[in-house]
Amino acid sequence: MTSRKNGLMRRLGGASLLVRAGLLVVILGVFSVLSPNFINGYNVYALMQTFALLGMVTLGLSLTMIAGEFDLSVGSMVAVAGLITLKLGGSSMIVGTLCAVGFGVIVGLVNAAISSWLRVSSLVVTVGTMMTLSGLAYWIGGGQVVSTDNIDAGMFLDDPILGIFSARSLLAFAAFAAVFCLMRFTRGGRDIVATGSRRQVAAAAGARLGISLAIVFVISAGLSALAGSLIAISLTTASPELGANLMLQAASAAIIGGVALSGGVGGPIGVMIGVFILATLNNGLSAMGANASAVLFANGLVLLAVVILDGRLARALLERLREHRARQHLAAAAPAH
Amino acid sequence: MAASPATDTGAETPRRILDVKGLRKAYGGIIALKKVDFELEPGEVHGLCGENGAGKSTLVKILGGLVAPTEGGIVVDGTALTPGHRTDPRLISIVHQELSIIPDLSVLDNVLMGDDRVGELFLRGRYAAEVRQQLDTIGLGHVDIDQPARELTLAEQQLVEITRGVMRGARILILDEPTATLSDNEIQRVFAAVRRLRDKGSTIVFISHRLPEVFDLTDRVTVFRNGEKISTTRTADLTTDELVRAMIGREVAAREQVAHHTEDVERPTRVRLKDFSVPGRFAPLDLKIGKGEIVAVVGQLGSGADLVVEALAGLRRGYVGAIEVDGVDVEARSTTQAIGHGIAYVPEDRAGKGVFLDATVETNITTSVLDRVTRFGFLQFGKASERARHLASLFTIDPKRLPSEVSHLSGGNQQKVAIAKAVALDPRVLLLNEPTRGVDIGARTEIYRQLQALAKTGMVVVFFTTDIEEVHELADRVVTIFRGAVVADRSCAHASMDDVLTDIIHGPRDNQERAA
Amino acid sequence: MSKSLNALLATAAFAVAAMAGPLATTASAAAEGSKVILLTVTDECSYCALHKKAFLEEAAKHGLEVEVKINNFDPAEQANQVDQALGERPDALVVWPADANAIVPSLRKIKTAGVPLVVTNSLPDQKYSKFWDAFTGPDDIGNGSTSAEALIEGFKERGLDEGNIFVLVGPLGTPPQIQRLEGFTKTLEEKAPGIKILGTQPGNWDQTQSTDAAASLFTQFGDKVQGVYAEADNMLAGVIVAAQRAGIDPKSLVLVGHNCSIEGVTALENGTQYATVLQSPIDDGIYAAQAVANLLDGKEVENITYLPHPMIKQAQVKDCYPAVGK
Amino acid sequence: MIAMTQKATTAMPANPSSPLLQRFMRPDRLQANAVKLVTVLLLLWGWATIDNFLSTANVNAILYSVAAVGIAAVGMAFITLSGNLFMLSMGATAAVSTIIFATTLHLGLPATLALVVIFGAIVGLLQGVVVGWAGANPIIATIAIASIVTGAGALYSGGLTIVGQGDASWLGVGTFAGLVPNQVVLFLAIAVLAEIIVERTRFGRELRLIGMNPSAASVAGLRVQRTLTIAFLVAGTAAAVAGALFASQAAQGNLRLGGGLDFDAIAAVLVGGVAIKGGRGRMMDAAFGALFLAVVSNILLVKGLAFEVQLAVKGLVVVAAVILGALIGGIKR
Repeated sequence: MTSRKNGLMRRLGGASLLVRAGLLVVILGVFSVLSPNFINGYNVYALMQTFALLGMVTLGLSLTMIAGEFDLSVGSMVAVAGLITLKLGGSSMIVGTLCAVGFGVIVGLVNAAISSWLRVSSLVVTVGTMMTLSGLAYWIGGGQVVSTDNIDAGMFLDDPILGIFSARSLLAFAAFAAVFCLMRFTRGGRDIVATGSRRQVAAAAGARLGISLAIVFVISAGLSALAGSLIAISLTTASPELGANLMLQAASAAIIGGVALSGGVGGPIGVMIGVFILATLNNGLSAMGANASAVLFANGLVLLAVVILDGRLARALLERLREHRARQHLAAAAPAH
Repeated sequence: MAASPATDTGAETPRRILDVKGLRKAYGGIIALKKVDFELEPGEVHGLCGENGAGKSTLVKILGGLVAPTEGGIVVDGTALTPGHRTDPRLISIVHQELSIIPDLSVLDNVLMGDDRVGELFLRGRYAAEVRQQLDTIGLGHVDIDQPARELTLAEQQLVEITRGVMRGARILILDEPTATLSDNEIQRVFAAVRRLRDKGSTIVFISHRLPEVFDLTDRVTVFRNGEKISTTRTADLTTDELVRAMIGREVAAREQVAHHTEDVERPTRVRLKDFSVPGRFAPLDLKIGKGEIVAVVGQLGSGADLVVEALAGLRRGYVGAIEVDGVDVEARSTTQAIGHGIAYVPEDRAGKGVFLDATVETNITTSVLDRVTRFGFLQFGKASERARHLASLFTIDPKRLPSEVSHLSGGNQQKVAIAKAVALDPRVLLLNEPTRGVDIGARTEIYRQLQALAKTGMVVVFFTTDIEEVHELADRVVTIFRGAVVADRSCAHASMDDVLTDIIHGPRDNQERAA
Repeated sequence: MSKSLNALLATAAFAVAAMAGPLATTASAAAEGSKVILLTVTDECSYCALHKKAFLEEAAKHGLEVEVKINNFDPAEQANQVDQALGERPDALVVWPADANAIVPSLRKIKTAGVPLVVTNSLPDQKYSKFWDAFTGPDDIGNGSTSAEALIEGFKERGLDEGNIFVLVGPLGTPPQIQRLEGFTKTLEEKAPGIKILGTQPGNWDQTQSTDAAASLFTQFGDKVQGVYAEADNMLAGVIVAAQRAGIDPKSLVLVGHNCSIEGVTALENGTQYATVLQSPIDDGIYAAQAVANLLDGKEVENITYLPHPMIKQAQVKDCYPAVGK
Repeated sequence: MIAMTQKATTAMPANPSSPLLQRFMRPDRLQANAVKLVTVLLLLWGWATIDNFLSTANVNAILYSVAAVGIAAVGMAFITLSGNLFMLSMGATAAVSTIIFATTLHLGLPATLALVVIFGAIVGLLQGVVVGWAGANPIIATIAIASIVTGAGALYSGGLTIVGQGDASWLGVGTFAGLVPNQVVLFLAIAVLAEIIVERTRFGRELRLIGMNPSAASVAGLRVQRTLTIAFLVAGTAAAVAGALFASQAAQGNLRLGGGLDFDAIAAVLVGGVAIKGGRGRMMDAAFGALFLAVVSNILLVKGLAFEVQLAVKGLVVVAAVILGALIGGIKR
């Protein structure tokens, strides 16, 4: 048993967090060696911009994973939200964004309702919503790419702040801060972890499953919607294709960030690091002129690797840990023979 | 002896923290509790004793509000409980045998789980000091409150759970076999904690099969048997033998004649275990089992007895030592491997592992022998159903039921299917884990008869059970395991069930001396 | 950890400096040996691949150092790549917009950074023309009208001056889809008012979708149509399959496609397709490279330069071979 | 949950009169049968409201659009039946198969098909190992494989449209006995074969049982990993064959071909009435599910609605199927 000192470190997620942070630093190092001025204002800014989109989506998705669920519909939600924003937000982008996020919240509630009341695996439910949404996306724009002349809104969101940040990326950071507080300082946050950790026991011990699921799915869909409308505004364009392979990246980032598909494990800080690791990888690869398919290939390998670790190895290690404890215990217990 | 000191003691102390009147619970036809009265004095540690199925756990469930009584009322410190509603943890809080710790939450979160003081805003700092202090008093001083519970040992988790009960400031704290899985010094730690609580004036109900502990800890003891309260007595006025007799009842001797046992003839050895053990769970044991012998492996929860059976079935790939069947060493690192060597297994968790509820009886019975009813990869339905029909008749399952789904059958019939499924392999060794848990009398006797018949054909039957009567009615021989070590190996023809039960709850002789 | 933090802070300051207005120096550097970054859409389409190839070869002729960044038709990704590219201080940028609308903010960003810019292939709304120094690429209105002329000739050859057709178009709302259709219908109305368009369905540059779409159109007007126009040859390939499946001989129809891509070449050679309009990725690439070279040499450059769009029938099909890498 | 079971019991038919109706209403077959019925009704409705809806041309159009998706759906059904939800790499596998098909067509159609099948088998096997043996989450694992396959395909083909040097018209537009398209014949053959395998072979029986209750399966000594691996192998192969069908249309390979295959197959499986929880449902259900969707799409198309509407409809249909399935599950409990 570890000593009582490192309380704060634990509260923030323990040693695994340090490992990941280290990994990120290493990757940054490698790329800045490979391509000369990899770490420069513009490029760090570019990283932050990637984070602004991928980060928000991953944050939401990771919450559902912590609760032992999975929201496959985040990608298509991004597209739909963008279209809603530009369609309804003709005059004011704020209105559009609000509509989009509102819609996201509704979808989240639907996901939660179906998967918690009918006890259907959320993977399945959200496959359905994912398809419905991507269809809806085409429907809203009549299959068209919707665009706006309001460049200034986008400029406001993307103009550099302190050179490397932008309104959009700062919003993403804010979202992470908010979720951090949710997980750390509210009963809901605790119930979410409990729900993902050992559902039946949690229920017996008085955790509120329904509410937990509602929270995670609403946040997941809501954040994806927000990310979607922001990106649409900054591109002055929304297309049904947008965010096509976001799901893949978000899932990878979350798992890299230490979230377990089995639920109960992981937190916003780790997720943030995970997102930056993935973003840096892709950014670095394309900085070195790798083409899209190579990047896709790389992402695939990364995800495959992490999902295998998540599946088998974790279980094996836990098993060994338990065996070990039991041994000690019996050593103390068993009468001499 | 089942006289009425209960009432006397009750009279002495007018004020009662718990008052249970005429409590009755019937599951369908089976009666789990018969008109039980039960009361607790404030600030006492009260032991509950009884065999499995005596009614203890039912009582606890009802007190916890997890089960609604058929009749009767419960009053805690003046407030009557509404039957069937989760009892306010500040009145009664229960620490169950199977832990309700959430591994991924911190110790602090686990302690505060279900604590109503925690509002929507959950500032851990506010409770840290209190939790810290409670942990220290209960002997978890070395544990970090922010540590994930999964990093703790079973014992520590057990203590965390007790702390949870304490934090809720429960008037009554019920500990349901809290020591079953703990080692001596850990147990002492728990006891110390319990005493401290008692001295602080809280009332504790302590359920255990380990009489030494009962005598060690409790002020009064209540004994249950077959759903009836037999007695409530001051622990001081009680000897081990009296207590055991109260638990087992008088008719043990009577039962002795009923069960006739195949006299232990010299049998050619069929199964031989050499230094067989699962490290950390049960110590190396040597065992010879003869052709056609029925052996019960018994022991209380956490003793490791059930693991002996599981390991033989190939569910503990990490076992060490040798298994020898018909003079040949065999490996059982996986169920498939075990089955390959003619070792069949019937698991305890029927719905979870034993049968395929959604499949038909016929399909179920033939699952283990698909290879024998397959030609060129295609199933031979005629052959399959013929086999199924045969086995069904062996276990008196109505052949008309063959095409219906197992989920539509009674528990008894489901168990028959589960066993038939294993027997279908016509194994050399048949292993059963709780052969008749939740099975009605009728089906039970049929199952026993069939198993004995199979044994006559030379099949070795080894089973684990927590039902002492089952040992008596089914086994030729009973091996008792206490905390991972064999303490007795008796032939049922000679041993009385008293002896067996004493083995189970006392463990090795020296323990028993300590108790007496 | 703190090490990288310092790095961040440093770069932040560095960046603030960098953002401070145009880098006048690069504007008038000679093409020879200057660094150009090409932001193109994808390798995963024949046209795009050939475009890139041609551009690189032509650029080499002018002694340009070219670095290529590719995204998967993902405007968001491309926006980031623009930031990335600006970070590398190139002497000029060549951008093939993943989306003609979505690129506009990035174009403005490039403008403010003062980097010379050539937009290639897809023309953003011309009201933003001040953001780029040169555009080179196809003239889709022209493309459309040429294909209309081809169709009319086809009808004439069959001795028809009136009849019915249907049209398969690209993803609705994308500039090429709109403009090609516009050019096509306008010319058709002017020169052959007798030919009516009975139906239009999107095929989204996708052969399978085009097959289904065409199938349904044949179901509706099977017996009434004498011709089909598809905004791309691969969509026309889908039309041909649908026709065969519907038991209609493709040769009996006047089929006009577009781009003279490999699908078109095969169909032209075996005579199932009547004509197409050559939009050569080679030209597209070369024009872009020349534009940027001239720009860097400080020569005068047209704000918009269109590619030629010759009509291709079986006789001229060889003209397409370079375009399809044959 | 309580609320649901109540709903369920009210939804329970008041003991159906005729045995036929009874068979139809059997909870575990209800959805599958309902879909078949609805399909027929749709066809009648289309015939009544849309002129030359049942013309050979349009019927062929429907049949062609069902063939590839149907084959993929049958493959997907193996995964769903085994309790591993879905395989999200089918689209990618199919797309890359089109490339392989086109590049090897000069060897002649049979050889090409053989190669494509081998490719699919390998990709499937890989996933079988990852999921069956390494115990990785099927959905995420298959997503990962999908992007690896696509990436590899793109790197190999340079993303170019590859034109096959050879004749694929037998598969592309050829018909059997001058009326049924060969693609459809192939689809039916595969569906029937799959049905037989699952219903009549030991493998099929084990697959179903594993889907019902994996832990019981392993206690009973069934060959869990082996069976799962084969299931994925079959699914991968099916995807590849679907790809071959796409490619054969114009003897061309392109990564954009067969994009939406995953969702179409999932939709078909779920609508057809194969239970998500695994263990329940037949191969033919998936096939009929595909037919149902094809008919719906065709009607939407012929009525002039573009494919984006179809996407939305498919999505809604899936959600509906999921809910219906859950409710019926409730009836059973």
